[in-house]
Amino acid sequence: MTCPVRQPVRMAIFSTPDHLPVVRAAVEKMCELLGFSSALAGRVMLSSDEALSNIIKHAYRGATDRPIDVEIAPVHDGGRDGIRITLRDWGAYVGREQMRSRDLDDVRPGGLGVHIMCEYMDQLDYQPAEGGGTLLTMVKNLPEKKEVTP
Amino acid sequence: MTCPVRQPVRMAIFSTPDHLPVVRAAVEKMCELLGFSSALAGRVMLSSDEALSNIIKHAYRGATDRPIDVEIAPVHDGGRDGIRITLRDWGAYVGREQMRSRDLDDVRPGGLGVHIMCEYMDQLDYQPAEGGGTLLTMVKNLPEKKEVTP
Amino acid sequence: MTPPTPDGPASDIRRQGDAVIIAVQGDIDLRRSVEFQQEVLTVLDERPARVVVDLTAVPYMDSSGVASLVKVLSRARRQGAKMVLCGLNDRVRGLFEITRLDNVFTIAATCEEALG
Amino acid sequence: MTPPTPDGPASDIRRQGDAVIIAVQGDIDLRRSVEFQQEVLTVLDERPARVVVDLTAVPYMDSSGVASLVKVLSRARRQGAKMVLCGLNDRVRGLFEITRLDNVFTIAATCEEALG
Ligand SMILES: Nc1ncnc2c1ncn2[C@@H]1O[C@H](COP(=O)(O)OP(=O)(O)O)[C@@H](O)[C@H]1O
Ligand SMILES: Nc1ncnc2c1ncn2[C@@H]1O[C@H](COP(=O)(O)OP(=O)(O)O)[C@@H](O)[C@H]1O
Repeated sequence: MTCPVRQPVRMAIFSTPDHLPVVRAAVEKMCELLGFSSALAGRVMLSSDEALSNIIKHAYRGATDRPIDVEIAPVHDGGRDGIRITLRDWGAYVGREQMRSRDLDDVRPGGLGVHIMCEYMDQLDYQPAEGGGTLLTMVKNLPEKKEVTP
Repeated sequence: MTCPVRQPVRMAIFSTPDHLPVVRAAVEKMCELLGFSSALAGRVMLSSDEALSNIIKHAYRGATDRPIDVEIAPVHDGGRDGIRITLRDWGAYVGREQMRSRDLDDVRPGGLGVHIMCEYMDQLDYQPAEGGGTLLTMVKNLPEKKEVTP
Repeated sequence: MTPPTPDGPASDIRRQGDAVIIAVQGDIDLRRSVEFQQEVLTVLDERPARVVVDLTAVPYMDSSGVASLVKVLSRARRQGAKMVLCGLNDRVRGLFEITRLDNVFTIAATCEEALG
Repeated sequence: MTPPTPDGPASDIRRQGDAVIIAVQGDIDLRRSVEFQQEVLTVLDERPARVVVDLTAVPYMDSSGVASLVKVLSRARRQGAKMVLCGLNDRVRGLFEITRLDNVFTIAATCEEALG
């Protein structure tokens, strides 16, 4: 019987949109290994992609050669299993307050990423990182386990 | 028009079989972004997986908590595009000579990994790494480009 | 002119009656959304009565893809063209729901219906 | 007994005439091959005349999966059981070719043929 994954995978990428599909593939696979449904895996994948896109667009203002560290970690919090995605950049720190998701009734392009992450993830936390930049931590838990009849 | 990927992606994993599917997903996606056919991407994916399995089984003798560094890099060598996979472990260095692939006519389990990597990759190079362990570099080039009629 | 890159766009454009159908292929993310938007805007330049954006071969879309479609929609409305989306997989449909744009866009249940 | 893990094996075993068909699901790699081998060996314990290993739902296999199958094949031969593989995708078939085991194993073109 295969065991659940326990150790984190780390990735070091550049702030280029070219690397986004590679991170998405890794996040999706980790979700699958942890037992996330395809629908839920899609939400985690989208949320981490939105966060990475924001780092590229805002923290690094479109520069494509800056570093981003990604950690994809299984978590076991209070009996529930889940996934934690940690993103570290070396751009300007902007607090969570500054990232208001806009009024959705006002239909216009942009301003949807933060809203998506808030809706789809269970935890979303922006902190100034030691040595500069931002540490973003996102957690998604698996739904409560149902009783398993062997 | 999307541009070809130029920068490398790095991953830091543990020597657990649990991390193999995550690396495979990342390698496959990078191959796809670089324009490898699905068949060729499958060969690169299998070769890097065999190399990682060997590190876990042989260099680390089955220990699941040791580090492995993976670099997945686009290469442009003499006009031909390709992918380079670099694997670094901190296990005992064993030269390439010691890794004879066995006589395939002798049907028995095991001893196929090195043969697969040699057949499928264009370059396969084992070097002692600075600070201990092994640096394995594998390269696969894209087939010669055909003339493109726009 | 630079030759198309291996992973370049492969939107397929065909005409049927008063409609132009643009079938997009591949993920629409930050890497691809600007170019995707340009493709659909170019189609709108022909001033068709209807534009059908077929997303059947789009496994993944992010908010930048949605933003591109919002821009395209407002241009379509300005010039009096009808715009319909079809072929959304469950994840892409979910994205329109979470951004509450599922009622702003016309999303057809099937691509046949979109053309009907 | 521990409950099955989310990504645990899901081999489906059914009987048809003198054959046992074992339909494996998921990648067969270093993570999974030992357990996969055990699954098929357990089926062989029933001493069926034929074992069909259906790989239709196996997107990926590595040399450890092949090694498991070699072990299973030699056990099948020892006890006089026929063993047939079916449902190999192009990549998995390529693996048998590159390891020159495509002529050692009986590989059916289709799973229907394997049962015929
Ligand atoms: N990583 C970040 N660094 C700096 N500012 C950010 C970051 N992420 C988001 N923001 C700010 O929050 C706003 C809302 O972000 P978002 O909802 O993703 O929409 P969009 O990126 O389309 O503007 C952005 O316009 C930006 O001002
Ligand atoms: N990374 C490695 N470190 C040490 N020894 C290795 C390594 N990779 C391969 N070998 C040696 O080469 C042999 C052949 O490897 P391989 O063809 O992959 O078959 P297998 O792993 O099934 O034995 C192994 O049995 C091992 O002795």
